[in-house]
Amino acid sequence: MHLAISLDEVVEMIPDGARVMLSGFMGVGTPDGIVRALAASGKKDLTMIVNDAARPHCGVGPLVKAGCVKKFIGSHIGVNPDVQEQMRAGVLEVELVPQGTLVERIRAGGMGLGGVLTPTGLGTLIAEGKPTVEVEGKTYLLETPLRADFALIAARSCDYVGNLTYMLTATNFNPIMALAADVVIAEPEEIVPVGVIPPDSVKTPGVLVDHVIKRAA
Amino acid sequence: MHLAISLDEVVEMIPDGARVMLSGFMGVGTPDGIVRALAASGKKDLTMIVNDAARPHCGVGPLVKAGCVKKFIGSHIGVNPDVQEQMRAGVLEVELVPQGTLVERIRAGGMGLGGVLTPTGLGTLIAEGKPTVEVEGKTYLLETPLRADFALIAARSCDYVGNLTYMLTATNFNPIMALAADVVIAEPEEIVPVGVIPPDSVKTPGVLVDHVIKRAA
Amino acid sequence: MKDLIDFTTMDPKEIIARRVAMEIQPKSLVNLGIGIPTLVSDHLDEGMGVFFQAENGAVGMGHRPPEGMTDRHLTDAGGSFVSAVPGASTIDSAFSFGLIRGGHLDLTVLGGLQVDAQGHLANWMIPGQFVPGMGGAMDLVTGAKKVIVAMIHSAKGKSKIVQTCDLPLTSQRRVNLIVTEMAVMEPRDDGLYLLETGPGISVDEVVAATDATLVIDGDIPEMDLSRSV
Amino acid sequence: MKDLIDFTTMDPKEIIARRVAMEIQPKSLVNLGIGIPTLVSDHLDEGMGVFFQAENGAVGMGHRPPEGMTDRHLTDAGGSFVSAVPGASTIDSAFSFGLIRGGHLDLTVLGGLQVDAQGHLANWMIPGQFVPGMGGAMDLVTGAKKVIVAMIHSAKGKSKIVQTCDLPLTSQRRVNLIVTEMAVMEPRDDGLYLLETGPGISVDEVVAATDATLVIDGDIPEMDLSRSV
Repeated sequence: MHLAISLDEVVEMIPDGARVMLSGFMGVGTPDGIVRALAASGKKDLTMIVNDAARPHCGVGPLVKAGCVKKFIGSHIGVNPDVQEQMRAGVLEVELVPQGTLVERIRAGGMGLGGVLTPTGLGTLIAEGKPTVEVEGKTYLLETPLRADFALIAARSCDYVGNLTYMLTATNFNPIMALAADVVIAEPEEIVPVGVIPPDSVKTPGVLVDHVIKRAA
Repeated sequence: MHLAISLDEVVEMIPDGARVMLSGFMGVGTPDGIVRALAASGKKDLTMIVNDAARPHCGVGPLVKAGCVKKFIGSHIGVNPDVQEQMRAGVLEVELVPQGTLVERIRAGGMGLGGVLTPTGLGTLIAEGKPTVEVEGKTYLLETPLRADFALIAARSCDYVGNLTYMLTATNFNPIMALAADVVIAEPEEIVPVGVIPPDSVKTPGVLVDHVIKRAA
Repeated sequence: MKDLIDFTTMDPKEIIARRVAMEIQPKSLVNLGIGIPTLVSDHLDEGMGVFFQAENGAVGMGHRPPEGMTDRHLTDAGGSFVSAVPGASTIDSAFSFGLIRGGHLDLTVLGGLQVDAQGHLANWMIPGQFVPGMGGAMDLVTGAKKVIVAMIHSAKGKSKIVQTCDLPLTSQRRVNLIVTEMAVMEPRDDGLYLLETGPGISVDEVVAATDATLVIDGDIPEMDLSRSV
Repeated sequence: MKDLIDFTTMDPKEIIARRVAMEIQPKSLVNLGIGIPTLVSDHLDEGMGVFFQAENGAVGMGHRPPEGMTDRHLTDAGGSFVSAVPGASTIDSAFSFGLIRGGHLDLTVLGGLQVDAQGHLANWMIPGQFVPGMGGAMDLVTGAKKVIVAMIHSAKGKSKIVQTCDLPLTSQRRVNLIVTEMAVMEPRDDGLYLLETGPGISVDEVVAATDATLVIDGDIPEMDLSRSV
């Protein structure tokens, strides 16, 4: 059985300067309760690994707005003016990674693979300074695995073993990030008794999940 | 809508000498109807990519027994005496691949990645003649992607869009092999109307499936 | 009744969307980018069995549902509400990009900042000005079987079709077709071919509006937008 | 009542399984190989919350169900029927080996053909005689947080604990513990340490039955199999 913890305990657990994966796609499938609690707590110098910068009010947006983020690693920042502004002001470092490369690097980090060999990015700015590997006559970019201290993910249902399900396009990066961090914290929409989620419906086995957020009293 | 075809049509479609992925784990999750039909047809010189040689009566067993297989690429052959015997007699070539490497090579072939960087096999016979790649101070074996002309897979449910579900440990290699062949043929236990399988329950989207085996009349 | 439509007064974006729709094959898997590409699906017959895919894991997206019937768990890659067509499925991001990178996607339609005579697309940053990021575009252009760039011919009076991109490239892969409201162009080994002109547009007008050398081989027809798709 | 069991007459395989069971931590994720390792789960209290995983994608396997209640879709890595414990899940082979290779597996218990003083395991082929193949063993030994080899000390009168393996290795990784019916041994930087002897077995008997140099540091206790797990 996994320990259900409060948002206050999550805030206490994550130190300034932590390297954090945050799930979601344009804010869909992001653990919003955790994001709000962290933003309110005034964390500093976080490195956030997240698909996109979403908008100021959703996804990683509230953390950026609150000045908690030192570095952003992700694929898209086009609709978050805060990110554009902080980047130009030099207070936010942005590392852009093609989306398919980003998710595969996280998967590699979580699944014990040494990296990703992808054609994506070859011949572009993204390839600069990176090694290439030739396999059977084709050239690929070698991209390194990504891991984090914490993965903060959102789930539809969770049981007390920690088994998770996701719903529709709110799935996105959640099951992949659940593989690739030292501590995985899930914010489910509901917690159900053990045995209620059929084995074939589990998208993240509970053995990967360290903590789940308590139900509101 | 995908074309539902008969076993006879499958037999006609697959030529002698074809390179074929066959799903299943010790015969669990193998499309047995297709295997029996191919074995009965007397195919020759097939290269079979399959997790294990199972036993003579299940998995790839009937194809080996019928002398259809020229080369076996897989991870385990310990409980199929036919394979041991044909291998010793020099009529069956066996290429052993660690199971985790096998499935990841198939995934790479299906997902457009240039190969697999794995620690598995380093310092063993498996590493002989293979390049290694150093990433962030660690050494990995570079294993090449695997693809096939045909993937023959087994499903629990299928709709006429070709969406597939699998059941429990009969899942195994099925969803991965569905990615990595020019022609994917699924043998489902049941065919259900389109819309009956919820989007989150689909394990292989129909866009990956070329043909499904017709219901028996 | 189609004959009665005057395409020369049609909204330029609709001209582009309608022309791109004619390229879509029945039963294919298609990814439409944000902006003009999104409009393409309005011009398709639902009976064609086309499945629309989005980077965020939707396979089989349908139109935005009526007010009150949306769900925050079902969106497109821009975060807008969509519906699921019968036979839809939802997959995680690794699987989604496996479809894209692995050659399972029949067609992607993307907007562009620049395309050049070699067929190279630039659509993810304007150095020193605006950096939206590539999102899934680099994987889409690299991995899709066919890539169509759909965009307005010029921006702020400047041609977006150039001899060589000066903006950072999205991929080294040559796109298959470029569709604007003024022209359909195809980059080939020996140059950028003008295949069709827009409604009421002359070849000379296209040439004048284009900052790349166009190959003009024989008579160039006007887009036939009356064709049913 | 445990005191009344005479462990010196216990089946050697059960001695090994019982001793290995004492190494298993509550709530851990464990993979048990075919043969003796499979017996380990019989010696565990179900209240410990241990999840048993198999290469074929089962997470949370339970015992074989009664006759008539088996299902051909739910098996272990040997193809034998199993049940699903509450909270079980099933995953595909790529995910399964992601758990194994990615360091998510707390412990794997495997049989062996040979283990040497450096802690190297050989368990997948006897050249010229029998080639079962490695199955998932190479990934398991390379990726699991802890590896225990569980096997009978000798085969056909020959020690399976050797100075240097002459059979092909399964991994270059040093296993953590070797448990036989005669001894518990731990390979360390400076040699193969004898930690415990089997029930009724003397240190001299272990040394005589072992084809590897054992480090014997102080008094060596006998396995305490009466300890509750």
